[in-house]
Amino acid sequence: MTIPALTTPSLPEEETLTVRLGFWRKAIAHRTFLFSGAILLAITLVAIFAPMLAPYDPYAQNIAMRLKPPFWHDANVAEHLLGTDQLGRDYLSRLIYGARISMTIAIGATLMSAIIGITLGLVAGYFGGWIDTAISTIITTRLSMPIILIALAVVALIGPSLQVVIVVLGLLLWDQFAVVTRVATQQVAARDYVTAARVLGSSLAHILFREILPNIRAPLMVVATVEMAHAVLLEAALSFLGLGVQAPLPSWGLMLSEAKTSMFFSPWLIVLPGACLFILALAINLVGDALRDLTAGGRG
Amino acid sequence: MMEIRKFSRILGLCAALGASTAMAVPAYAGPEDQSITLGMGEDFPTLDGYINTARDGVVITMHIYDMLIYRNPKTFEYEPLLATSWERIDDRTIEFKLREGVTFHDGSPLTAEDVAFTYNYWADPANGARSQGSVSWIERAEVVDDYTVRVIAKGAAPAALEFVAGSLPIYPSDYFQSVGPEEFGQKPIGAGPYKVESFGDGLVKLVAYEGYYEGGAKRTPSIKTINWRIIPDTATRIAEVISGGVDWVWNIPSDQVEQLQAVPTLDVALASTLRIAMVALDAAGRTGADNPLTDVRVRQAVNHAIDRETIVANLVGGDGEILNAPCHPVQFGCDQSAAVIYEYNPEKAKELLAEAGYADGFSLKLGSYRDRSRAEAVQSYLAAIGINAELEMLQASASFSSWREGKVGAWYGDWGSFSLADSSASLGTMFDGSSNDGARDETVIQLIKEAGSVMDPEERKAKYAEAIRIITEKAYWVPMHTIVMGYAYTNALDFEPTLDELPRFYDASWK
Amino acid sequence: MLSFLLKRATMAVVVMVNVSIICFVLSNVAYDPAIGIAGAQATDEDLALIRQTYGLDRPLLVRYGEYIGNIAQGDFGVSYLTKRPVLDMIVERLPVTALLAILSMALALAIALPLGSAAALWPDTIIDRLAQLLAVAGQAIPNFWAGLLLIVLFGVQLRWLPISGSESVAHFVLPSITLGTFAMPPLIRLIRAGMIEVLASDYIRTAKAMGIRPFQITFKYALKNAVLPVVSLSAVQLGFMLGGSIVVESIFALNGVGYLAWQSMSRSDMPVIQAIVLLISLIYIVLTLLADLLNAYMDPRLRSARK
Amino acid sequence: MLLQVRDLKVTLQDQGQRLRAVRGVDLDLAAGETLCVVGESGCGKSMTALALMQLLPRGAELSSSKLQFDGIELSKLSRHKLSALRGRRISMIFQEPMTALNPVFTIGDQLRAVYRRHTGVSSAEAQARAIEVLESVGLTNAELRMKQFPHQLSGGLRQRVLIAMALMCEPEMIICDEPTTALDATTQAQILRILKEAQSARKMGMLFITHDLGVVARIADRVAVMYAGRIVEHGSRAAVLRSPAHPYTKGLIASVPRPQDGGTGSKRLASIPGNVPAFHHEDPRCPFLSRCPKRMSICTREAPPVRQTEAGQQVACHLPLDAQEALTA
Repeated sequence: MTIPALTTPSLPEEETLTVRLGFWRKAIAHRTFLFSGAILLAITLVAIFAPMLAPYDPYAQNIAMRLKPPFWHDANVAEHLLGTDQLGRDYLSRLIYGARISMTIAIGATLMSAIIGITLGLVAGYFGGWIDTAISTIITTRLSMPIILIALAVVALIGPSLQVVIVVLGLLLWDQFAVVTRVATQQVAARDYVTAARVLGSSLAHILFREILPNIRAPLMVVATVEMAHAVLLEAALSFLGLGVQAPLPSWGLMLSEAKTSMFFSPWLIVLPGACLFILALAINLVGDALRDLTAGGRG
Repeated sequence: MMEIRKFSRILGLCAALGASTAMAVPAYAGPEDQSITLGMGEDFPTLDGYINTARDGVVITMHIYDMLIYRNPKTFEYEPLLATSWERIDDRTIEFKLREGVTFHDGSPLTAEDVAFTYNYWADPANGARSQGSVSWIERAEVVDDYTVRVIAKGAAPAALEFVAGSLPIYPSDYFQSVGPEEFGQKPIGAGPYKVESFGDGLVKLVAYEGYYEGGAKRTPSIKTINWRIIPDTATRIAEVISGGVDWVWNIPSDQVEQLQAVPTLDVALASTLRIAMVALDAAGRTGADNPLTDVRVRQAVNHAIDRETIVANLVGGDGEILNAPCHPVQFGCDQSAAVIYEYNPEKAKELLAEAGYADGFSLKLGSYRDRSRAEAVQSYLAAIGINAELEMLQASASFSSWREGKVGAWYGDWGSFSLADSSASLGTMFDGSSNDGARDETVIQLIKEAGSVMDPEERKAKYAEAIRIITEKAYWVPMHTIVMGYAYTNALDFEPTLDELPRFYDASWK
Repeated sequence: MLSFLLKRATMAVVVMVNVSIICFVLSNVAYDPAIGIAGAQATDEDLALIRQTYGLDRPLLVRYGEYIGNIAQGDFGVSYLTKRPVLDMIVERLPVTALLAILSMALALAIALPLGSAAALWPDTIIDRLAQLLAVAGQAIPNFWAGLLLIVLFGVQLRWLPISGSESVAHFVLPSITLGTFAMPPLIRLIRAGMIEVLASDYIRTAKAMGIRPFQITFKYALKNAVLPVVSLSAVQLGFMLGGSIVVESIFALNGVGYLAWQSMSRSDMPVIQAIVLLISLIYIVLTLLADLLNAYMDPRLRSARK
Repeated sequence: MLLQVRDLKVTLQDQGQRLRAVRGVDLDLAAGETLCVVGESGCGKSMTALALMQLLPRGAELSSSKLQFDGIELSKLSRHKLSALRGRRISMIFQEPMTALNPVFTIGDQLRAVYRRHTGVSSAEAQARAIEVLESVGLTNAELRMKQFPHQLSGGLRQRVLIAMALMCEPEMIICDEPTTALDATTQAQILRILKEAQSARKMGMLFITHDLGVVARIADRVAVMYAGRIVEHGSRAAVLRSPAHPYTKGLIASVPRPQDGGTGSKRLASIPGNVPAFHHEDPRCPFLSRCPKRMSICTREAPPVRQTEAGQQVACHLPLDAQEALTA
């Protein structure tokens, strides 16, 4: 049974078996980890404290103050640092609340897909036999269906909303978790201390979640970052196509779609949300790469 | 084994591909070869004028086919076209004298037999004419002689001539019968100024018909070829007109039109139209028998909640005006004074909601399509009084069918009345108990039926006024404003927008 | 070789069946087809009538069997909107999507192959940093945003390239750049890692010791080994691109399958959606199978060895 | 003199530290002569061979006062001239035949490519030449082998192909970096025989790197014993093997199990305590200092002088020459 060999991070003996405190000491020294981690932290804080940071209510419309340019344009308006959108809503506040939506969806979807993927991976890796074959078939089936198409079809049916997007993405982004967990479980399960635990009669759950899982935490962290970035961009694409987060919620993808008609004369309306998406996805990817360096010791 | 030569050739190919296409010239010429490229919004499944009755469909029908008579866009008077003269024999019969020597695009002569066949075929509802209102008045058409035909209506049909001029194109009977309706829609033959050269893949290519007759109301076209490109996305259409990819676009939101004025190569226009915008409310309870909108107080609250002045001033632009009755003031029988007027008063709206038992508000689905800014503005006004409106922006036809199928409680749509200057095309088709009708108020339906089948103008006006009073009193709608059509086209083009929202490219020419 | 093929083929069939089950469930359980068919103002009796005539009240399994039977004969049902057979609508638009996917893939490879190889040849130089930056940034760019920016820059301001429509190859330049950036990053990484590993291998050292010219070593001896895994990744990427085209085609108004999918989704025209999902998944499975075959053909070690 | 090497030094980048792998080596090789460089793994002998061919890994630094091959100063050659020389006048074969051939090209492709690169002849001529050389290294049905891929051949066969590849252009010198270590005993003997025949047929200079004294005994004309980056003793095979002067050479020879000792092999094998030191900075003193049983105080202070013994070999050691005892059991 060959699953398409995706780039599963390698598992040298010592590095992953005991993720020591040394990890953090090394992490701090890792330049990209520091840089991208800081950005990610900043965005998360902005998302959490959005109500405090946003100068205005992101939903308050002021139709008389429409399409005001940001501060770097000469015709800007002092009280709106980044100008206003087509309905006169403060663009800075909407971008800040947009961070909250992107982070909620990213974390929600990734958490959900992690739970699904890891459980499937653990069960498949640990039991093997026909269970493994069945789960591997499910994984391959999932891999052979393009995510964005399925997500759009399902959301179009059920009716788009924030919660639906999280659930749909959560149900689609688990394949990497399953693949990595399955391979890692198979390797770890063969080790003596796991057979020892089994001999001592500890329960299955104990073995899976207390023995095996802690030791494959490192590669899973890497997969989590990749899927988070994936979720951010997928939500934005769904919202851009009108089948993700619905108005008036300030999702960056939706803001891009709303600004499409006025992008020729007020280009900042599409540059700003797009840039936020790019920075968030880039930061998450860089953290992922750094983690991959620090844990699996793989080449950069 | 991969030779080095093979490998470098592949690399070279990719690079050449990239470079050679970088400086490509757009595929369509402009003034040089008397052709024009249009950026239109609606996708056509067919070119059959009786099926494709969406706005763009009515426009292209006018170019491919001719009707018996022609309504002058400025004076709204009827002028001869395929018919040189016509006469009302009695209440139900009109006789048309046809012009001789007129030929269809395939050269076959146009005779009374073609006219009769077309009317009789489409009068039969089983043949699936999309807007039944335009054909249901016809009982039958009879051939008197080769160039005389009589059209007999089922009853008094006051707006008959409006329909003959606006929505009844004449088809070649032999060709139509030989290929069948399906195929006819893909490869149509008409008697209009342009014939269809190709249709498919997002492009309809129309070429001027050399054999087009003289003396009719439509001039022989000076623009010889029309590349009718279908680009549904508004932003892409705007981009194409700015970059010269297309020469003419419409359906541009008004705030964009103001900004497009700054582009030196473009002329813009914000022309008022017969089109009326409204927030239709599901009074009949199609989205759910007990939904809040079935309560008149809730509907009145919605009327009070929306600040129509600000929307018209900022988002409609041009000479758009507020409407208080569900019809366009220019249309016969549309008496705005008969309507109950609801001033913008959110406090009163909240009181009414509380009175109706929805103090902490409720949520509903708001469908819309044409202009996202206006839709979100209405959404926020409703939110201000506690109504959580979930906005669903779709393509025009999808949004329209979501209203007809009762999937949305409120629908911020618009209705062009097929550019017919008679209330029967607005009031008459939106409150006649059909799928457009969100109220299904029996008395209103009855009033409209009577107003549509009596000849005396005073009596018709009285009945429409009564219908308007009931509709606005029961607040079945929130009549919003007239729609202003945004045009943008290269300043090398000589083009005049018209009130009936039917751009005539056979009248346009290159400067 | 044969049993390797057999095993892959059975796997492909099993996956196809799963995909068809998912598509069937998607369009018949989560959504009532009767409303779709009935369309405008359908009363309950109408719905009941339609369920009766279309046999929608029969048990799911029977209907699934019928559904598979139809597909086997190429009948994917009729679109609710245009009343035309779905397969014709898709086949009409397939060339546009296929051309877009292939051009984007060619573009991605045209950049990834030289850049990845260069990054491996001169590690820790600017080229290497550029390659890694492009890989990370490429993965982070939302491709619909890139599309809009390209339209504004190249289409509107510079007017070098047409913005929408699919008449000439020039119309595909901006869309394939947009879609290409989607596929390029993993390719750069794979080629770079592959080349680093191959360049450090014993047989490359032998070639150097035998005096083979550096150019031939890099682009013949090394690249042919490094490019092997790229073949299967490219197949996977081509499959994703067919899915990804939905976004790019709706931005550039390319009349392809992706755009048809988006239109039918906004009109919940189920038969079309279901057929597109099924077809794109089938194409994806066939592509992965082909990639394995190509891989086996190109890599002599697989050609004779049992997998 | 075919090859003259004076004061060859190679330093490697090892996780940021500079590891001195070769610390001043002198070598001479005459045409038709076989010089064996012998030493434990990690003493820098392979690095010396790679330095000669200038195939050092990325980041390694090479310096020498003289690196002459047939009068040409190799370290001054341009990349292009160097690659034109390799495979045509100096060839090299490596230890691991399993991975030394390109897996996705046939044997024929790889052999023809080397020959055509240096001679520019037609593919047919290269084909004929390849078959001729393959047969000369003892490969039966060379025609078939040409069409096969490396993975279809055994280790021994692949080593023969590599030797053939090295001999395609009749080089004047061949460097062999432990070519038989990865092979079983019988194949090892065949390969050694092929190399000796090829050498004598072409009067080729052969620099043979090995850790196996048995191989040295069989094929070496002269021997250089290397330890921790330096040559501690070199001279004729007879002199070095029968009357080793340097304590390390003695220890090395003593640790070879000898069948005639009591035959039961019950005696413990002699071994040199401690392990090979790594040098990160200049140290002129005797490299064997840390493990030498006969260490004297002077050894810890000064670099050992190079002296010549009666048997004729050169040895770098402070021990007075006459104090050499015969080999103790």
